Amino acid sequence: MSNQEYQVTRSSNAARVAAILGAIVVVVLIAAPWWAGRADMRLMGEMFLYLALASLWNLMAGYAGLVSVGQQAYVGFGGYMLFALTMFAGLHPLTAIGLAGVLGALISVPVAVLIFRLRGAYFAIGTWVIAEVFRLSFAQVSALGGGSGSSLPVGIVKSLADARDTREALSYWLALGAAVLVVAAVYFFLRSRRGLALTAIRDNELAASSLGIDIWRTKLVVYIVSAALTSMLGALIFLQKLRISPDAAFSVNDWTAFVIFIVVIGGIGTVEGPIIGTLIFFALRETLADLGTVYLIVLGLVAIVVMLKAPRGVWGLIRSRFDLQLFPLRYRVIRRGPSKGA
Amino acid sequence: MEWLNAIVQGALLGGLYALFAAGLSLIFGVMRLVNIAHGDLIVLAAYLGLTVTAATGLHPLLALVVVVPAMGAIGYALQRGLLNQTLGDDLLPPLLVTFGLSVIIQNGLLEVYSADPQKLDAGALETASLSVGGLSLGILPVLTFAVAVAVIWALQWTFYHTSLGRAFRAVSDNQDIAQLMGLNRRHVFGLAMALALVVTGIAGILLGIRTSFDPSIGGGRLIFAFEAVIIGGLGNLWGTLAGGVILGVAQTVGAKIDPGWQLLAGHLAFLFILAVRPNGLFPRIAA
Amino acid sequence: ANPVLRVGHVSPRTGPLAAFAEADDYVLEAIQQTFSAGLENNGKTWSVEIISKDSQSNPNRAAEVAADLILGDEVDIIVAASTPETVNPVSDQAEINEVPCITTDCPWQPYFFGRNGVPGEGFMNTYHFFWGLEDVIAAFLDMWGQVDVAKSVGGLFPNDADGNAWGDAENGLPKPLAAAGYSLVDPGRYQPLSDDFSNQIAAFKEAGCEIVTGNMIPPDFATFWSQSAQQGFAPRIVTIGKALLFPSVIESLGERGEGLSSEVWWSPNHPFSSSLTGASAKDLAEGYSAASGRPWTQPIGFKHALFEVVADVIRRAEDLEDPAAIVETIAATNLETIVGPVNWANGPINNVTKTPLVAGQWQKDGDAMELKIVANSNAPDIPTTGEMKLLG
Amino acid sequence: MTTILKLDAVCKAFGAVKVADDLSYEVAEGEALGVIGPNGAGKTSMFNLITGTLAPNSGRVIFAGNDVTSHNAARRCHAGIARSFQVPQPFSHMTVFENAMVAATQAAGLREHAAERFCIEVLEQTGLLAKANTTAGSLTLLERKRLELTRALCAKPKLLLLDEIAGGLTEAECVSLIRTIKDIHAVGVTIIWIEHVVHALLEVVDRLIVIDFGRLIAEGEPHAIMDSPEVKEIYLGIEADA
Amino acid sequence: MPDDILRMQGLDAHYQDFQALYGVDMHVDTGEVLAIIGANGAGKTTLMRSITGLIANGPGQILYRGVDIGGMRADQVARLGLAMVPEGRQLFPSLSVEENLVIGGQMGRRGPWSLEKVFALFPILKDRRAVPSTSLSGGQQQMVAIGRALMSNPDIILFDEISLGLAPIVIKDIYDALPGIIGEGMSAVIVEQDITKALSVSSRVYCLQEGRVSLEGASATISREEISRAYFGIQ
Ligand SMILES: Nc1ncnc2c1ncn2[C@@H]1O[C@H](COP(=O)(O)OP(=O)(O)OP(=O)(O)O)[C@@H](O)[C@H]1O
Ligand SMILES: Nc1ncnc2c1ncn2[C@@H]1O[C@H](COP(=O)(O)OP(=O)(O)OP(=O)(O)O)[C@@H](O)[C@H]1O
Ligand SMILES: [Mg+2]
Ligand SMILES: [Mg+2]
Repeated sequence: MSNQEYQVTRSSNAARVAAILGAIVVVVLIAAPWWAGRADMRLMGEMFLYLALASLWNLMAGYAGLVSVGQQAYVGFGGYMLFALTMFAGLHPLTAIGLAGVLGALISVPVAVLIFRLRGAYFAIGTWVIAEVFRLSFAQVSALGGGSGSSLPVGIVKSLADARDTREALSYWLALGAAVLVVAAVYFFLRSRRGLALTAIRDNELAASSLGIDIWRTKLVVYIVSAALTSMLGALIFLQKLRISPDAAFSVNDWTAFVIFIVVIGGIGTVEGPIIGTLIFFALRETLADLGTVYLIVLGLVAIVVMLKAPRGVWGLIRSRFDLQLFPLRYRVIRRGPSKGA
Repeated sequence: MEWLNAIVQGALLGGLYALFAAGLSLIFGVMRLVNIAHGDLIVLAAYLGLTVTAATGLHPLLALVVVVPAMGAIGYALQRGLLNQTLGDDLLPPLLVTFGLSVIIQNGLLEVYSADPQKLDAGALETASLSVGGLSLGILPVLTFAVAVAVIWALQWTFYHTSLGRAFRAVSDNQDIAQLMGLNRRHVFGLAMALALVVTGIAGILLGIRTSFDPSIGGGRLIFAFEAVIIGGLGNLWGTLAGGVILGVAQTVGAKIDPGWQLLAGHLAFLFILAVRPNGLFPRIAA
Repeated sequence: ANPVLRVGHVSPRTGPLAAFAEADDYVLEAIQQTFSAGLENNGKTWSVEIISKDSQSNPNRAAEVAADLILGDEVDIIVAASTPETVNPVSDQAEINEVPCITTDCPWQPYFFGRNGVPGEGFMNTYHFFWGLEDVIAAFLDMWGQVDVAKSVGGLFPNDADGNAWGDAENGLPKPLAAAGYSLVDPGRYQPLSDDFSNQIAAFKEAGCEIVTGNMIPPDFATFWSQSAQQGFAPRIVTIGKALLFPSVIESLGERGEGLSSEVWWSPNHPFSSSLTGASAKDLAEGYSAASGRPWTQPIGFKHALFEVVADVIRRAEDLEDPAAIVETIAATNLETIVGPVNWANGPINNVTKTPLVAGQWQKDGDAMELKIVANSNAPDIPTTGEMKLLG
Repeated sequence: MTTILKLDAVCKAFGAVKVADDLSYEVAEGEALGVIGPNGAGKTSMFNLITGTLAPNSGRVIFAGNDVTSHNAARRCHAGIARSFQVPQPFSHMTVFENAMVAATQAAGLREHAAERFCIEVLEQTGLLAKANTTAGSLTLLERKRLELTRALCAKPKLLLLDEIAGGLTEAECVSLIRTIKDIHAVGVTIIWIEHVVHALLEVVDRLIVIDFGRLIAEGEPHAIMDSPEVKEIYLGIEADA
Repeated sequence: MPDDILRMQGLDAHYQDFQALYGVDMHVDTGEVLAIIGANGAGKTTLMRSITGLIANGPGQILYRGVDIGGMRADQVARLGLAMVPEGRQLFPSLSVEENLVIGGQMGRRGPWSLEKVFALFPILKDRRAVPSTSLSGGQQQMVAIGRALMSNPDIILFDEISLGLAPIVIKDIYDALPGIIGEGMSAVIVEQDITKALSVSSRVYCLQEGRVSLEGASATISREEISRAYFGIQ
C-alpha cells in the first residue's frame, strides 16, 4: 500500500530538547528555597500563580472559544472560600484550598447553564456581569466584612507552619506546583482526543456537532474544570495577600485584564504563549511599576504595539518564523525517506 | 407614589445609560469591535468639555459645539490610524488594543488633569426641576433622556434609511466584497467610529454636568453600557434605549428595596433577560 | 560608612484615592532633607533611606508592594497612609512578616475591626495613629448644636470600609446620634459609584431631614447633591466625611460647594509644630502651596507626622537591628507632632492612639473657598476661625 | 432489504417559506439515492433535518429503526449519519489532516493510531494527501469541498449525505470523483446525494427523488425521472415535447 | 484608444510565502467574452481577486483602458467600472435582497442596469426583494450576486465559477441572459469548468496551470486535446 510511505508524528527534536530543559528548569525551581532570596521567591510564586491563571484562561479562550472576562469571579470566590472555611469552619488552609476548588466547580454549573446561551462578545460581557454579581453579593455578606473586607487572622496563617521560612517555602511550592500541574494538565488534555474536539469546536461549531462532538458538554467540562482550578488559585492568592475585600477579590483588572494581556501578548491558542506572556508581563512590571502612571501607559502601549505587529502574540511570531513547537500538539504527515521504502 | 418616583427616576437614568450605550452599539454592530475604552472616551469628552469651558467660559452645553466635532475627529483618526489594523474575525486583538487604549487614556488624563474630581458647571440647569403630578423631575435628567431619544432616533435612521447606513452594514458583513461595491472600508469604519464618538461626546458632557468625574470613573460605566446594548439586541438602537431604561429602573427599584441592591438589581435584570432571550429583546441582526 | 536603616512607605499615588497622596513628593522631599545628615541612635549615626511605593489605590497592589518592600528591599520599618484600602493590606503584610509598621490617615475603627482585631489583644507589630468615629460624631454634634435645625439626620454610608464603619450599628454613628437626641434615617449601605440617589432623597424628604451626614467618595456626593436640588430636597446642614475634605472637590462643585461641612483633622491653624523641623502647621501648609501652587490639604500634616514618629523611633530604639526592639520603641512613643500628641500609652484600644479632631465648614473667603473651623469643643486648643452657617 | 432511513411526514417552515412540506420517503440500506430540485427547493434543508441541525415543526425522522427526531446532531452522527456541507465548513485553523482526525476520532471513535492510518487512506482516496499539512483556511473552494467529503468519509458513516460536491470540477476530476463515490457505495455505505451536475449523479444513483417547494414531486428510476415532462420543465428548463 | 480593455503584464500574486501566480500575461478585448479555465487551484480565483485589487499587486502589472491600476485599492478599481461576481456568492447577510442590489449601484455609474432590469432578468428576486439575503437558496443567492455586479453598470464584469451550485434551469437562464448582458457593450471574463459551455459563450480562452498561462486561443478553433494537455501540463 502506498500509504505505508506516510507516517504521522506529533513530536520534533526541538520539543524533545525542550522537554529535557523544562524538566531541568522545574527541578532547579523546586530547589529555589535553597538558592533564592525571600523576595525572589515571592515574586516567582506570584509569577507561577499568574502563569496558572493564564494557562487556564488560554484553555478556555484559545481552545474552547470561551472568551471570559469574568474569571475574577472564581479567583475571588476561591479567596472568599478560603477565608470563610478557615475562619468559620476552622479548616486547615490546605484543606480549605481543596474545598474551594470543589465549591468553585459546584457554583460554576448553574453559571454555565446561564451564560452558555451566549456567544462571542455576548458571552464575554455575560461573564463579566456574573463576576460583578459575585462581587456585589459578597459585598452584602457582613460576616465576611461586607464591602470593607476582612483580614486573615494571623493564627490561621501560622497554622500552615510556625516558622516563617517554612511557611514561605511552602507557599512557594504550592504556587510552583499549581503552575506545573495546570500547564501539564492543559497540555495533556489538548493532546487527547477531547483536546482535538475542543479545537474543532473553536473553529466551527456547526461542523463539530455534525461530527459527533457534543459541544455543550465539552465546553461545560472545560468551564467547570477551569472554574475549579481558578478557585483554588484564588484561595492560594489570597492566602498570600492575607486580606480580602470585594473590590480586590473581584478585580477585573488584576485577575482578568492582566491575564488576558499575558495570554494574548504571549500567543493565544498555544501552550507556550502564557509562559512567554508571563515573563514579559513581569519583566515590565518589575522594571517599571514604580513609575506609576508611566508604567500603565507603557503597558497599554505594549498591548497595542504587539497586537499591531504580531496579532498572534510573541510566540505566534516565533512559531511562524521558525516553525517551532515546544509543546507539540500538531499532527504532521511526513513521507518516509526512500531508503526505508519496501 | 414612592414607587412611581423610583420608576420614573430610573427611567430617566436609563436615558443616560442608553446614551453611553448608543455609540458602543454602533461600533459593535458595524465593526464587531468590543471597545473597552468606551468608558474612558466618555470621560475624555468630559475633560475636553472642561477645558473648553475653562478656556472660553462657555456654558457646557455650548461647549458641545467644540467637543462634538473634536470627538468625531478623534474617532476617525483613531479608527484609521489604529483600530482598522486590528479588525478581523478574531475578537481578541481589538479587545486588547482598546484595553491598552483605555489604560493610556486613563493615565494620560491623570498626568494632565490630576486625580482631582472635576465637574462641569452648568449653573441653574443642574438644579432646576419641574413638577409633574407630584413628582419632582430634574430638568437635566429629562433633557438627557430627550437627547438620548433624539440621538438614538438619528442613529437608527442613519443606519437603516441612508446609504451611509447601508454602507455600514455592508462593510460589517463582508469587507472584501464591500470594497468591490466601491466602498473604502477604512473610510467607512472611520466614519462609524467618528459617529460613535460624536455620541460619546454628547454623553460625556451630560455626564460631566450630572456628576463629578475623575480619570478613573470610565470603567464603572462601561459595563452598564454593554448591558444596555445586549439587552436591546444587536443592531437595534431602540432596543438599546429600552435596555438602558430597564437597567435604570431595575437599579432604582432595587435600591428602593435596599440601597445595597441597586447595582446588583441592574445586573440581575440583565441576566434574567439573557436567560429568557439570549439574543436580547429586539435583535435585528443574528449575533 | 554609616549603617543604613530602610523605611518603606506605601500610599495611593495614583488611582481614585490619589488626592490623599498629592503632597507626598513635597513632604517626602522635606523629610529626606532633614534625614540627610543621618539620625543618631545609641551614639551611632544611621543613614535613613526612604523607599516609597504606589498602591495605585488598589488593595491587591498595596499588599504586593508592601511584601516587596519587606522581602525585596528588606525595609526595617514600614509606614503607610490614606484610607483603609492602603493602610490595612500593608499592616497585614507587616504583621505576618514581623516588620514594625506605623500607619495613619484612616479612622481607627476600620483599621482595628476591619483587620479582625480583638480588643485587649491587638496586634504584634502594627501601630496606628488617627482619630476615631467617636471623635467625628462629637465634632459633628458640636457643630450641629450651634445652630437651630430639626434633629433629623439623613445618613449616606457606602458599602466600603469607611462607610461600613461609620454606619455600623454598634461602633458607628447611630448610637451616639440617638443618645444626643438625633433621629437617624439610614436607608442602608449603597454601593460606591452609584448613579442614582433618588430613593435616599425621597426617604430623607419624607422624614423631614434637615441634616445630611455620612462618608462618601466625591463622584457619589456630586451625584447626590445635584439630584437633591432637582428633587427639591434642601437640607440645612450637609456634613460629609472624605468627599468634602479636599479643596479641589469643593471647587468642582462651584456655588453649590459653599456651606458644606466636614471633619477637620489638620489645618494651618492647628497650634502644633513639627518635632523634626520646628515648622508650624501654617509654615508647612504655606510651604506646600508655594511649592505646588495648589491649596493645602489635610493629609499633608499627617504625612509629615508619620515621619516625625519614624525619626523619633529611630532615635530612641534600643537596638535598630532588632525588629522587636523597634516595635517596643514605637509602643513607648510620646511625641508632640505637627498633628498633635502621639502616645500609644493612652489609646482607646490596643495599638491605636488618637489625635485631636474638630469640624469645619467651607465658606467663601474672597474669591476662594476656605475650610473654616467652626466647632472645637473637643479640642479647645485648636482655635475656631469661623462660625457655622446654615445652608440655603 | 432493510430500511435505514425513513422520513415520516416531516414539515418545516421558515415563516411563510415551506422547506419541507409533508415530506415522506424511505431509503433502503446500501442504496444510493439522488436528489434534485430547483434552487431553494429545500434540499439542503432536508439534509439539515436528517442530521439534526434543524428541528422539524412536525413529523418524524427514523434512522436504523430508531426515532431520532429529538436527538441532536452529535448523537445522530454517532448513530452513523455523516454529511458534507454545501457551503464548506472547515476547521479553518487546523490542518487538513487534523480536520480528518477530528472525524476519525470523534465520529468514528477510532483510537489515535488507527485513526491516523485511516485518515491517510481516506486523504489519498480523495486526493488531498498532498495538502495534509496545509491549514484548511488556505484551501481553495473546491479543495474545501473535497475536505468536506474527506471528513464525512473519515466518520465511517452508515449513511452518507453529500450536498453538491461535483460542481466546479473539471471533467477529469469529475470522473475520479464518481469513481470514489462508487467505491464508497460498493462497500455498503448508503448514500444520499444532492447534485445539480446531473450526469455525475446518474452514473451513481439507483433511484432519484425530485423536490420542489419542500414537497416530494417525483420519485423513481433515474433516467425515467429525468425524462419526465415535469422535471424537464421545472428543473432542466427544456420545453417538454408535446 | 486601445482595443483591449484590460491587460495583465507579468502579473504575480502571493499568499504570504506562497506564490499563486507567476508572470501572467493576458488581455481582454473590448466587448468580448473571455473564458478562463484550469484545474482546481490553478489560480483562477487568485487572478480575479488580483484584477479587482483584493490581492495586492505591483504597479504596471495591470492596465485598464491603458491606465495602470496595479497597486490600487479595490474600491478605487471598482469605481473605474470593474465588477466581479465572486466565487461562492458572498452576499451581505444583514442587507435585504433589494439592498444588496442597490448597494451595487450606489457608485452612481450610469448605464442600462437598474433594479427593474435586474428584476426582469431574475423575476423570482422581485418576490423576495424584502427578505434578508441569507434566507435565499444557493441559486437565488447567485442571481443576487450577478444582479449586484450588474447594478454598478460596469464596463467589464468578472464571473468566478458562474454556474457553481445552480440548477440546470438557472444556468440555462443565465447563459441565455449573457448575450444580452454583453450586448449592452460590456466585456466579460468567465471562469467556468464546463468547457463546452465556456467555449460556446466565449470568443477566446486562456488556460491556467499552476499559476501560469498554459494555453491561449480562439474558442472556436481550439481543440479538446490541446485543452486537456494544457490542464495538466505535458504528460
Ligand atoms: N488564502 C489563501 N492562502 C494561501 N494560499 C491560498 C489562499 N487562497 C488560495 N491559495 C492557493 O493559491 C492557489 C490558487 O488558488 P485559486 O483559488 O486561485 O485557485 P482556483 O483556480 O480558483 O481553484 P478552484 O477551481 O479550486 O477555485 C492554490 O494552490 C491555493 O491553495
Ligand atoms: N435559516 C433560514 N431562514 C429562513 N429561510 C431559510 C433558511 N434556510 C433556508 N431558507 C429558505 O429555505 C428555502 C430552501 O433552502 P435550501 O437551502 O434548503 O435550498 P436548496 O434546495 O438546498 O437550494 P440550492 O440548490 O440552491 O442549494 C430557500 O428559499 C431559503 O430561502
Ligand atoms: Mg442547497
Ligand atoms: Mg476558484
